[in-house]
Amino acid sequence: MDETTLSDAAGAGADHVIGGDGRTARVVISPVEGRAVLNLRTVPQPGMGVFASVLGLELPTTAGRSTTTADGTVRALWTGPGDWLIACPDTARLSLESSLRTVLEGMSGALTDVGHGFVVFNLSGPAAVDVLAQGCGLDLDPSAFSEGMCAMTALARMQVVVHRLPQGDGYDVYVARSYAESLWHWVTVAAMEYGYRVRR
Amino acid sequence: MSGSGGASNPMRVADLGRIDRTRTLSFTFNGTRYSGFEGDTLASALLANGVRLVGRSFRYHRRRGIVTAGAEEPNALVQLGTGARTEPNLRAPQIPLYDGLVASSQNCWPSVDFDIGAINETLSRLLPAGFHHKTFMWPTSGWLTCERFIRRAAGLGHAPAEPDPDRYAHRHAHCDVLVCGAGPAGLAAALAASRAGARVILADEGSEVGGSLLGERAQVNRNDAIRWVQEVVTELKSAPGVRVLMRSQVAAIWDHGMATVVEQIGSGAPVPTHLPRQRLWKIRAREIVIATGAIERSIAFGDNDLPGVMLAASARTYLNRHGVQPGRRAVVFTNNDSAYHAALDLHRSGVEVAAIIDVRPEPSGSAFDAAIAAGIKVHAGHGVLRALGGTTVRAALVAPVDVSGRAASDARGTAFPVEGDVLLVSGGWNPAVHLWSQARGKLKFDEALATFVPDPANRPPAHVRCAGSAAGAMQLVDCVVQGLAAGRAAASDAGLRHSPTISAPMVERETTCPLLPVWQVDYPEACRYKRFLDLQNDVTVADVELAVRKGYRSVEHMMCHTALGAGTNQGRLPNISGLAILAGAIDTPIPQVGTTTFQPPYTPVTLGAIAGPETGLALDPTRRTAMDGWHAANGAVFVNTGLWRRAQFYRQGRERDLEAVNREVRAVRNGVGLVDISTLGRIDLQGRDCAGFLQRIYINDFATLAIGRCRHGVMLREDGMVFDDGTVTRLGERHYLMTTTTENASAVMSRLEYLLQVEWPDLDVYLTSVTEHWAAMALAGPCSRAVLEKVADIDVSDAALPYMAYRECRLAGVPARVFRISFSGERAYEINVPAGHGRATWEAMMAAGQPERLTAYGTDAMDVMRIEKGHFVVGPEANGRATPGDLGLHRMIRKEGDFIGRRSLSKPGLAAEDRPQMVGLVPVHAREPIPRGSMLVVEPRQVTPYPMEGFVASACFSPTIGCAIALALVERGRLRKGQRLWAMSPLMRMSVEVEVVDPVFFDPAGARLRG
Amino acid sequence: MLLIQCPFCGPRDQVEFSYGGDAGVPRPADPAALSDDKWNAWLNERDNPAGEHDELWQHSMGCRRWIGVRRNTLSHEVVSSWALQPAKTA
Amino acid sequence: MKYSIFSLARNAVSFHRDWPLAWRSPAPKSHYDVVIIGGGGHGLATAYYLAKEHGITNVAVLEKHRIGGGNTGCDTTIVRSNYYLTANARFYEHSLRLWEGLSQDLDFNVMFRPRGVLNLAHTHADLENQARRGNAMRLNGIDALALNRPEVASMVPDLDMSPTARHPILGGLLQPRGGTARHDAVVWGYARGADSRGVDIIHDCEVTGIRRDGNRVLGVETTQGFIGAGKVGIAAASHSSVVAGMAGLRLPIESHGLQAMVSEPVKPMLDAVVTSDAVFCCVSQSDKGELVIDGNVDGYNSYAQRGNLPVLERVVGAAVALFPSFSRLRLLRLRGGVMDMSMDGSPIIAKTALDNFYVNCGWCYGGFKATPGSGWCFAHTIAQDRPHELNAAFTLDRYTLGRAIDERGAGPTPWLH
Ligand SMILES: Cc1cc2nc3c(=O)[nH]c(=O)nc-3n(C[C@H](O)[C@H](O)[C@H](O)COP(=O)(O)OP(=O)(O)OC[C@H]3O[C@@H](n4cnc5c(N)ncnc54)[C@H](O)[C@@H]3O)c2cc1C
Ligand SMILES: NC(=O)c1ccc[n+]([C@@H]2O[C@H](COP(=O)([O-])OP(=O)(O)OC[C@H]3O[C@@H](n4cnc5c(N)ncnc54)[C@H](O)[C@@H]3O)[C@@H](O)[C@H]2O)c1
Ligand SMILES: Cc1cc2nc3c(=O)[nH]c(=O)nc-3n(C[C@H](O)[C@H](O)[C@H](O)COP(=O)(O)O)c2cc1C
Ligand SMILES: [Zn+2]
Repeated sequence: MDETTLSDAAGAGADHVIGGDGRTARVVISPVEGRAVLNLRTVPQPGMGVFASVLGLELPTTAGRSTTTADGTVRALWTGPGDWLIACPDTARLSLESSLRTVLEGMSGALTDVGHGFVVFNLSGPAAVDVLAQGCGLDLDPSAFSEGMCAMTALARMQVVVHRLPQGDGYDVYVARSYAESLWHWVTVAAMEYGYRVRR
Repeated sequence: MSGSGGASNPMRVADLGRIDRTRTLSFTFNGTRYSGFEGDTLASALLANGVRLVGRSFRYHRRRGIVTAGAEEPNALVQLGTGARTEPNLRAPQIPLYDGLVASSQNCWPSVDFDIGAINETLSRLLPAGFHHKTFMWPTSGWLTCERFIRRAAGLGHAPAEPDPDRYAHRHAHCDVLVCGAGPAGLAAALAASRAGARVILADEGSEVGGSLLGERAQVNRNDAIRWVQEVVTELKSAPGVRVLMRSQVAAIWDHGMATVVEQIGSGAPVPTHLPRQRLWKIRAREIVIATGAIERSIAFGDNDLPGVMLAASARTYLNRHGVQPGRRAVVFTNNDSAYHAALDLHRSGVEVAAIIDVRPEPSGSAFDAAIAAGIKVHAGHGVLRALGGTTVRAALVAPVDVSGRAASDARGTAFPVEGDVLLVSGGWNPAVHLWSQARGKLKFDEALATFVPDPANRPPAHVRCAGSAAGAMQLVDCVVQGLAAGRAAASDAGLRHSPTISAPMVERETTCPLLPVWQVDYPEACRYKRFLDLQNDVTVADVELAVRKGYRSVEHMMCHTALGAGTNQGRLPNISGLAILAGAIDTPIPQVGTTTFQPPYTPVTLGAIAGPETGLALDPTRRTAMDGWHAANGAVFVNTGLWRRAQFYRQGRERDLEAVNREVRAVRNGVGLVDISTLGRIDLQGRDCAGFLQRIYINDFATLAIGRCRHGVMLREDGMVFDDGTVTRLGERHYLMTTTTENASAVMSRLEYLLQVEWPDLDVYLTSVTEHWAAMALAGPCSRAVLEKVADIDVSDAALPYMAYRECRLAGVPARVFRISFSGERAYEINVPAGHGRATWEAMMAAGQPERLTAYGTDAMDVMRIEKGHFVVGPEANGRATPGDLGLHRMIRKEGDFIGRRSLSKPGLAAEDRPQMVGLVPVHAREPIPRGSMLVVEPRQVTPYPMEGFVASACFSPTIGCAIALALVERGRLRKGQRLWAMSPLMRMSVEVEVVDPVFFDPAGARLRG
Repeated sequence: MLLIQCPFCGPRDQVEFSYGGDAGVPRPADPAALSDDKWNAWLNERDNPAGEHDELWQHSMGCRRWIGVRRNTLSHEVVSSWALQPAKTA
Repeated sequence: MKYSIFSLARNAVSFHRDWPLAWRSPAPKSHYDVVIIGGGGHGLATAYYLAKEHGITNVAVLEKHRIGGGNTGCDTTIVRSNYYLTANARFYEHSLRLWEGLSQDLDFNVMFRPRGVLNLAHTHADLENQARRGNAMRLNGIDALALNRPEVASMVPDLDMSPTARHPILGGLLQPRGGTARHDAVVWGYARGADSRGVDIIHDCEVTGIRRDGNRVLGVETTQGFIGAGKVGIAAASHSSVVAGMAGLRLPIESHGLQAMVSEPVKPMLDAVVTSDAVFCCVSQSDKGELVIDGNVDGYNSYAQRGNLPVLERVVGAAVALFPSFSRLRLLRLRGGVMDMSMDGSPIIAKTALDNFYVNCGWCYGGFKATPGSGWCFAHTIAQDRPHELNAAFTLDRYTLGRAIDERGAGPTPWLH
């Protein structure tokens, strides 16, 4: 058996239920397209407030927190002290990048486009958390990993960012592009017992 | 109650047991069909069918029957299932019965009834413990021959011959309190913790909660104890933070509250394909309560392994839980109260209890009184000398014994047989302390129980406590009270402040009579009969005594020497008896002799469950580049480099490997080629101090690197050996891009982060790995510029983009970075595009390059070309033992300033003149190959050991030069140019005469690079 | 499996970390000034106590910070962990 | 009493009541010519060869618990000499030759069986490295064979030979003379041999201090009192740093946990030792039928003698990937050892900065096979106060001088060796 490729699986698995009782999909896997990701790094220094006005959101400073703009399009994920992933629609990247660069000028910090380095997919449905818990050692209990939280961690021994979306939209999983097919394969195997569906 | 169970289940009692009599299951054992019921185990179903003989012992191949009702079973190990799903060594009491089950006995041939191996028994006096160390030494070959036979006799069941068709899952979970065992103590603990608001996981290996209550007839709140069990379970299951895992054994407790639990999925029959067969839970608990109960032990007497000799509590469990009578007429032998309960239950179910043989001179207490009241005969102060019978127990030979279990010297005269077809034994109870020990809890000796119990004063660092029989409480009332207390304390230690009041249920306390620690019945002729301690490994009292005589006096030596406790039940039954007998033999109190420590797992766990999904193809993730799909579709043969798969070469038609590689090399040298180099590590550096930082980590100079320029750099380890190499490009005033080798990408990143964070935190440098963001390819060959021109939107003339320069542009409409860097020695351009565009860009290039016959090439061709150019690579040449000097990089080293590894270069060994140096080799006779991996010597015909002058690091056929070439490391190599050596490969039976030449075989002036 | 408290991210499984060895050997400021013996002592000789040990770990699957951890090599108990510097960069 | 089938038969008649002690349990004397710290295989072998080869019999082996209870008691017992670097190759080959005659020499069957040690190659780079190693071995006079895919498949039928496996098997390097032995038998054999030549083996005697007078060691403080010594040798493996520390020495050693996994016994199915460096796994089947598996060190300093889950999962995953039919077999127990990892992965058998104080350590996961050679060389070094030619390279100052013997090329990062 070869590993299911992302494109195969996304095509073949679309809209019919695999595994489980064959009828109900307790997990829905959806590849996320068109998301740009910037890595912003700074150290605490005067003038940090400007970021909020440029981004339209307050950069989270507590471990594991994320913030979102009012319209929900731009997200800032805490991935380390002074280290954020800024996710936005691809179309918004250039302007965001250049305004952030302007802010960073003269500051200690760095901004790097890392978006093509990630493949993102969303896991939703009642058993989504059970899929993640098969390979992730974080305490994903809703009480411990509430909506809006994120973590850079290991899933099936691969480095990922897990972001629990607000409003019950499940989990966004960011994985390094070269690992994406292996992780996709792992996820589909893990989701077999609950029954899953792929949504394009 | 009557004992008639119908023709098919002759030993079944009509109205007892927790089996579902409406669901008959049919199964096969040793080829014979039997039936049982839902709720049976294989063991209970066999007993119900009157099957006594289930296996043969390991060493002597003696007949053996079922002894216990649990994980401690030493004898009834069976081979379950057939074909790819067969499993060896399963314990019959732990196999839930299912329809269509097929099982057979192990370790016997041709059959369990007639077993050739039983001849070992006749030889048994020659085969005492440790016999193999004393024999088979002369002649020297003797051992090897004998070993082959010993080996054939080894093992128990057989392994499947095919890959496992089933799947195994892993699962993480977190909780405040993990409760191991769902007997009365565990249930009480889980209840108390749950009421305190804790997140609780309760795991039990059984298929039903209740623990030993399921096999007893206890009362709680003046009602059947099972009622209370059900109330508790109902409450637990409805509590929000509680998870109850059944058929789930806590297999191990690791560091920091991590426990692994193996869950059996399904009822034992093969599971549907969407389900895993077993699931390994990895539970991180703040607090752990061990309530795993206690295990009954035996007493050694002559021929105590006859089928029909069984532990008393196990017989009781079979009766009460499975509705199976272990025999028609029972003889009970004990040193404590618990066997009285078994006798009473049997008596009530219609089994005739011939007598209770009690070594205690004056038994008393409520159980004793009840037995007398029931009219059961009790022989106090007596012991069983021997079990009598041929193939199964017929009677017990009984005689008076003293308080140490010794019969008088005239025992033969006073002994009398007590007839019975089953002999039930109880030697007391051992708390199941395995998990406590695994967690590094200490034990203490409890004189009253005559065994080791957890020492609460010596709790392990992982937050673990014991409750119930596992902690040494043998009365139900104490188990429940301890359980409640443990659950409450665990919740509180886990940080839950809420402390509920729970009233303990009403349980009556028994009056008891203390146990008399008797381990064996000794009598003058005892040595004539085997008195077994370890039934699985056939270790007898005499073996232990012999080990002691030979000086194996520490417990571990005795156990290693005799193999006591080394069976698949890990000495659950015999360890303490063995210890006691050892203690007796060396006249030392038991606690001073010590105990053995239990290592994980609790009982054997399948390798499949441990491996989980991360095995087979998923043992390691496979990293694929953005162009991987193109390679696969275009004949690529892949090769693993670290986790990556890379195209080694592309096969056209029926080309052989080397033909393909040669074609690719020629295409690059004469035209143009394209290679996927996405796997190289790429690190983005930003900040004020990048230049200074680069200066400290590379041996060469980076202070002078101008914006838009690239430079090759070499890094060392602190011990002076070459660590990695790559290029650095200055993208902007404070912005650099570094590449690393594929294999070292993460090691370099981690090392640089270390230096910046720990050693030089004052430097303003930010590192970001951008390996994944960029797809990278190199366009190489004399016609490369012609191809590039067609796709790039900038001027790529040599004036605008000279050798070692860098430009940004759009390529086929995609933003790209172009670096004029070469590894092949040809005019070449490294091109990076955002990975999402990698494949499209690659395809656009291939299309644009069609007129120039642009050829995709793989790692093999790249390797050939770099050898032709004399470039070292990390691995063959830079093998972790090579200094920059060895690799001919001495001129690259900066004159001034420190860098990582510089200090080590002046150590005498690294500065020595006789170090190996990188040189080129060509065969003296041009048509000969240079064998890969050959060693270099001066003179090919000598006697071993040969003095070796060096080794061939990389060798290939060079289509450019037209002969074999090689890079080699040779002692004082640079001084030996023109000399001849022999490249020897005894493995390939080849020795080839070679000449030492300059390592750069092709275009030494580098004219082609610049175009 | 060890549970290591990352001072930045909180408690995480050992598999998210990579080990960096003895924390007690900062790189000499001027290696050239050291004798061969002193350099060797820095390069090769390590604290290797049977007991509490100060060591370096990198939270490599998480925030990628190098951290200090005091851990007992006999019991594996993690006594404490700390950020190494008010690390400005990387 | 000489051990043989005849002595067995004679004793059988007397119900085995008359076997003599395998070794005595004497109380320590106040002074010995040589005190060896550590009663593992190495310490006992050293004492044995001191007596046998050098006539030094006034020797004590001090063991803090019981002999053979350290690494020697929990390892996977693989014996081989398939080394690339000449210093290692010659030393381990000497050791292997001693193994080949050890049962006769000791009059104790140590159950050494040359079943062959097969190192798998999964990549072209592996094949090339193996070729280099095999050729170097052959030129050093050591047996080695390169196997191709079909040869590997027929030698070990249960291997997954699929070309599309995650780590496909391309071939292997076989040392036919490599094999396994019984660890407790080695310990007991050396103990009995040393004891019969007058060596005192002292159990439950932990060395707690080393008494010095300037550059001389006078003796050792122990839990059984002070014991004077003309010379002191350390063979304390995992505790080398701790013991050397008592004499004020720092060693280039770190202690790291390594676990061995033992399965339930099954009928014979694997008649070779199979190892793979690419997936870090080593599998063999014991005479009892147990599969014995080990892999990489746990990766952090540890004296805990306990296994670790992530490494267990990884090593078992690798074993099942190599042998897919093993997945339904069951792990019976884990044994945790503590390895004395040196900075270059090669051992130290050497004099120290103190006059009469010697060390033997740095065995990484390869010290069992070295037991006879190590004892032999260490005895020579102690008796003659200079190393034998075979251990001349295994000095302490090789690190200072830049003459590390780094088989793996991993540099001074002990847990990578
Ligand atoms: C899981 C595992 C697998 C292995 N597999 C192999 C293999 O396949 N092949 C191979 O060749 N090698 C293998 N090894 C390595 C091998 O076991 C060891 O290198 C070798 O056995 C070490 O022997 P030793 O005598 O030096 O040490 P040990 O047997 O550890 O003996 C040292 C002794 O010193 C004692 N001691 C320590 N401190 C003191 C003190 N203060 N006072 C008194 N006594 C003290 C200890 O109690 C111990 O008994 C393996 C090791 C492990 C853990
Ligand atoms: N009459 C006697 O002398 C005597 C002796 C011992 C026990 N008992 C009785 O036995 C009962 C003891 O109660 P208890 O709650 O302490 O123990 P228990 O034996 O009732 O329950 C222990 C439970 O733990 C489970 N278990 C054991 N090891 C496990 C593991 N590793 N993983 C998962 N589950 C595991 C078992 O399946 C069982 O269900 C009391 O009723 C007591 O009176 C009586
Ligand atoms: C000095 C040098 C060393 C390199 N080492 C490696 C290496 O070890 N492995 C690798 O895959 N690529 C390596 N490269 C990668 C090259 O950047 C890339 O393969 C090359 O540019 C291909 O183009 P070429 O064959 O035309 O030179 C190296 C490049 C240079 C200049
Ligand atoms: Zn962190």
